[in-house]
Amino acid sequence: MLGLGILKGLSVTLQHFVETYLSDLKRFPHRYAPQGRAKRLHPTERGIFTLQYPEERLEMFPRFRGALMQLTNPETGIPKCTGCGICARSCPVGVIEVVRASEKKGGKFVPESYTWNLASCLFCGLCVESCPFGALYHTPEYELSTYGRQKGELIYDLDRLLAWGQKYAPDGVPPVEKEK
Amino acid sequence: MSREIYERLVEALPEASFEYLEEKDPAISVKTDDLFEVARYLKEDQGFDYLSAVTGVDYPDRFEVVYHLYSMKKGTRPLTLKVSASKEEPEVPSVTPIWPGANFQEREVYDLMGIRFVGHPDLKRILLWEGYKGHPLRKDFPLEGYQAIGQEEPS
Amino acid sequence: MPFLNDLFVNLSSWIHGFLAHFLPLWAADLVMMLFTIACLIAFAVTTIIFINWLERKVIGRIQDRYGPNRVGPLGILQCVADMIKMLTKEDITPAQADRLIFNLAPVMVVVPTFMVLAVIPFGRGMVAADLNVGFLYIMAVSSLTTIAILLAGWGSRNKYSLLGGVRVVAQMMSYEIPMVLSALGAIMLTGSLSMVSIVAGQSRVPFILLQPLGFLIYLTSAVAEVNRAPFDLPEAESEIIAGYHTEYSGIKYAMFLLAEYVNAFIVSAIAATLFLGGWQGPLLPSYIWFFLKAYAIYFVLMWLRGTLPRLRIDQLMGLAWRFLVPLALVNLLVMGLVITLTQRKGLFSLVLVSLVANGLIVAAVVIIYAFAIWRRRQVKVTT
Amino acid sequence: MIPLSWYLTVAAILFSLGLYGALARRNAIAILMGIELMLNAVNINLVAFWRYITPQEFIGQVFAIFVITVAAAEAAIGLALILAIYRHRQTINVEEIDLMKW
Amino acid sequence: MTLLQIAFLIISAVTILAALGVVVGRNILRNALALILAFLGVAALYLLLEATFLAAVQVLIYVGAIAVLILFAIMLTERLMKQERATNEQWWVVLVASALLAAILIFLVGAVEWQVTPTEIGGDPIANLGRALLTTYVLPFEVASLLLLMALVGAIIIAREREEA
Amino acid sequence: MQRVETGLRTETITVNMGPQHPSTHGVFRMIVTLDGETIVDLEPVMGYLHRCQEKIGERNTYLQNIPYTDRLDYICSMSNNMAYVMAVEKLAQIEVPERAEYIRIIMVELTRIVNHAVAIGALLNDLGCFFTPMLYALEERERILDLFEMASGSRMMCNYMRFGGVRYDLPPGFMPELKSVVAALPAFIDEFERLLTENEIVLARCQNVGVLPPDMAIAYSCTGPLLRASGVNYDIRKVDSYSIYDRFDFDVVTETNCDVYDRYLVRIGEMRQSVRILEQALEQIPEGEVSVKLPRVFKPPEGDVYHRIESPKGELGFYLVSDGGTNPYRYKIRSPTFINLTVLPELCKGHKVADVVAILGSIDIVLGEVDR
Repeated sequence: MLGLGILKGLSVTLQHFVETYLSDLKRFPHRYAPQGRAKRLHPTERGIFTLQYPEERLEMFPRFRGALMQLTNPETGIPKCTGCGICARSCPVGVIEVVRASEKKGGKFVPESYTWNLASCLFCGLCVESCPFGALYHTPEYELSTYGRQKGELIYDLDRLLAWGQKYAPDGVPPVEKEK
Repeated sequence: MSREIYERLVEALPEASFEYLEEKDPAISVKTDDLFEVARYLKEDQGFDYLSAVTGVDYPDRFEVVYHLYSMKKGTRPLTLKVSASKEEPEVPSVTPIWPGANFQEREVYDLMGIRFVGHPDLKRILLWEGYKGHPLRKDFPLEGYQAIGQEEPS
Repeated sequence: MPFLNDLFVNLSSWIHGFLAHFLPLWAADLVMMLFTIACLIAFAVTTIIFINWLERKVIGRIQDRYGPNRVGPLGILQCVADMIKMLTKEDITPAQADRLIFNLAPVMVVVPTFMVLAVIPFGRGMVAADLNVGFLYIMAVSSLTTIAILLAGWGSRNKYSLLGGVRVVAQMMSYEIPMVLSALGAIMLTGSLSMVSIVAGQSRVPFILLQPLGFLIYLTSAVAEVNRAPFDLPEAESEIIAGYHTEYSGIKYAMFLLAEYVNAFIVSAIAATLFLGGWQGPLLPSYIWFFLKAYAIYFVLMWLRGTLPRLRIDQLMGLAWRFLVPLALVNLLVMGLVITLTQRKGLFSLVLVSLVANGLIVAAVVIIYAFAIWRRRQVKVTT
Repeated sequence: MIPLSWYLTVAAILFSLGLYGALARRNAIAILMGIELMLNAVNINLVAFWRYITPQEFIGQVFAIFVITVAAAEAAIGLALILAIYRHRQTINVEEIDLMKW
Repeated sequence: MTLLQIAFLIISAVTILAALGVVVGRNILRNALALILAFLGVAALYLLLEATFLAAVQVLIYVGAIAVLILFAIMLTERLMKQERATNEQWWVVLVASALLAAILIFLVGAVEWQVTPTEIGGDPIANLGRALLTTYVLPFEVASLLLLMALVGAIIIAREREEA
Repeated sequence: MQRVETGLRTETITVNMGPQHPSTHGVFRMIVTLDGETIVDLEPVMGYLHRCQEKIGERNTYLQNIPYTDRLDYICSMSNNMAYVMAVEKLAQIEVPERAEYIRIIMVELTRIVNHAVAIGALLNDLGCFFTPMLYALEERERILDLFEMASGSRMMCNYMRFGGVRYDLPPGFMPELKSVVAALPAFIDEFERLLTENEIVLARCQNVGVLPPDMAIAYSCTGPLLRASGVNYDIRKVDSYSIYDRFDFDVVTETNCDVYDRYLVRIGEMRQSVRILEQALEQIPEGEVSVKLPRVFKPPEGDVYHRIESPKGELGFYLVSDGGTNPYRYKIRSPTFINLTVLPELCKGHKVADVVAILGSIDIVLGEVDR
């Protein structure tokens, strides 16, 4: 009535305006979170909410569905994948192509080629869910954009997936399995 | 509950013929010609004032249009009404005059399934563009190949 | 301190004296005039860059974010980057557009903006031209903007542009009236239309203390006059895309942007001059006081923009004609009475009586409003 | 000092141009514009006479103001009429507006 | 030739050319733009005559209000923008008559010996003007305001759409 | 340009609002016939985002359809999941473990809060707020999306629910986080209300705009907040209680003025009710299994089934016909906003252009769901 509601609204925005400076003061003289490891503002805290992306990054949750990786058995050094193709069949859009090698390696089937087409992936995780050998997992990798879409950029081959497996699960156990 | 309605329907509309389908969701099957009368009866006398969904299904031998009805006042579970249409010339009376909310849904079924709703005020494609050939939700719609945009169909 | 206080005035007289050494007097005057104009234009361009940055910062803070912070320290160069981008963009003229009008409009919109700057006293003695019809000149010149915007909307041959143009005209013409009427209070108190005299008239007490109501009316209609939120209907992006400048791009679009921001600054500056005592103030140099006051009012504009949704066109017109114009008229009448009654009775009684009068007007408005609500309730109950 | 006759000459030319516009054009709005030009010419005369002949009395300026007032009123009414006619007849060509009643 | 005279010549040339643009040409919108220019030129002439208040009023009323009204009317009747002929059949008669009128007027202006009193304007011209308006000429002033009010009401009534019968 | 030739008195102009228009929330087009600024006629045109979801649904296996439901209404993927999963469970008669039911309800109610906050923010954007309410809403949404990401691995395309339960149990650290978020929600809603509810401009723009009388709302099959703002006390969670909603104590929010403002109020009220449900669910949630074991090749029995839930936008139903194979024979989505749009032309006639965007914003459409 008579502008009181407008004044109320203005008081809310002014409060936010002032509180951002207070939160700045709190972290003064640092502008960014230490080592770029930002945390989301706690629900009871007020102030600047945004993260300054390239300088600060959120840590991904273990379940985060990022790019795919192929695990290697740390004891034998052979990929856990057997090239059975269940992941390819479970994929709703068909971004995975697997060819099983004609010869066994170390007494077990191995894939000859394995390609994952990032360009049309839904990141639904059904492939990971369906893998009976625990060979396929998600990485926390999310900065996947590239300038091209030929092989090696948007289309990932086995080597690249295995390399990511080595990086994120060197002991053969992905972060998701460790969370408990 | 659907059983009750079915019995009342049989009583109230003796000329029409119904069939009671005992399935997971019990349904009442109606002949195409009787649909409009049945719909009117259901709305005006049985209080089914709310039409939730209109669905077309392409069975191998027939098209079927499924209506899900509720009564707002009584807060009942849905009543399912089914109507069959012939494969060659699928035509079903429109229920838009009874439930205006059927307008877009019937257009959608017409668009994707190719079932004509007789008596619909403005039956034209809704999701696909004017001049699109074919009805994609039919089972015989080709799953491969392209159709160039802008191919005008003489209407 | 006196050195700082009269820095710009001394500078200009020094340059003038320097020029007079080897130029005839009239030539020196002419050069000085051109120099002043160049200064004003440079000032306008810097102002838009600074104000744009400031506005984005403030609104960013209101929305719990930093605002521009990538280009340059604190993002201060963001607007320079934007400017460069805008100036290097392709200049498009729609095929259907009326070329002459389409290209003329952006120029026509910028020129009055620069012209208005000439009569604003930025500090003690810092005014390009002290016209004896100062305020009237401002109103007259800024009415040219209306035509320019109408032409922009018309010349684009775009229905959204046309709608935006029509809205601008309706809005700017309606809000000119309460704006002038409320400013007349200050003019009556001084007895002069000259901006310099108005500032001089406030040496003892700023006019906001004498007519807070007039100030509020002025501020409201000024916000509407420069198409700022919550009255930014001519460029309401959720309704008519970008209104009259939908079809403009590149440098022509930049001109509209420039005019818009500088106009917003100008109305803040005029409000500061008319009601807050202009450059008057203790301790600090006069021009700093002026900018402090002007930016304080500009902050209110930004704050409003960060908070409020916009009105609908009929509500906007209703606000002007049903509320602001009658209120401004009543305020003018009461102020006239107050001034006549308290003539030669001293400053204190003038302040007291005018505050009481303002309070009475507000009380009357509240009572009328409450009565209207009560009536509406009665009607509702009976039906 | 600019001679008074210069102003009067300019005013005379403006007036004649306005007269031509008012009498020769078919578009009602164009006719209105011609009339505005004529009024402006008159105003120049009024102000020039004030400045050169009676600078102490403000009669010339006062009447110029009245002329402007009348011009504003005339424009408002004229354009309202034009719009009303346009709405009924779909034309603002004065040659086609020849009925007393429509 | 003083600076003022040069300024006068430039301004009046622009004004007259603009006025010419108002009456010739087919595109009525361009005519209206020329009209605005002519109004501005007249305002500049007022400035030369030291009638600052009138100059401001000229811009405010003629450019800010009347020209906008005219532009608006043109836009609302936009379909007639491209008519084949801008003038009526008697245009050459009018042309001759106007030219004749202009010739006579200019001749008269040159023939008459004007009684010029080249004095300065005393005091504050705006204050004096205000005083004149509200004392000596208060009756015409009131009449003019009444006229404006009537014009306002009349314009609204005429332009308002009739209720459909 | 098309003119109404009957009266010759008024000149109407036809304006295309959309498909690329700032306030149509996506690629939606309205052919608006204007008389001045007043709407004479309005025709919605949609299909610019049509992706043949239903046809794809017939190609996919039942499981593969779950990620596709995420992409229907991409703001509320959890509730889309739930509607589809429950329809399949009804078809195959699968019992769901109790803990899974609670997890589902927590997720769906969080989704409701997200959706309503964003809907109000978007509505205010359409009304011309310079993003401030929208960004405040997004702040709260970020916190909730963090929870989703923690549990399911993705912020928006959750793909979390499975037939007979959910994909995984809640991760460690989820419950304390959820508790602090839920505890802070009332304060957020209060602040939102302080910012907007009494704001005169919001009142002026929203009250008595787009009035939808209750009988008309029913006739046009409106659902969700749109229906309840028209004073119809109809909430599927109460009327046709599914899952375990009968265990919670909450009210159905209705308003009586049927206008845009009441839709706003209903959304605010539902957010508060969702907080109530969440608080109760947090207390009651048991330990235990979260999913049942299903055969690797899942083939539900023959038959057809329709299941509906109260999604944040209204009644979301899935009609599935199974021929006993691995794929649905027919997969039909009854999307709430598509059907709510039927009433748009009726709501808009006689209002101003500016009201169209307000009305459209108050219907709260998501084009992914309208066009499917």
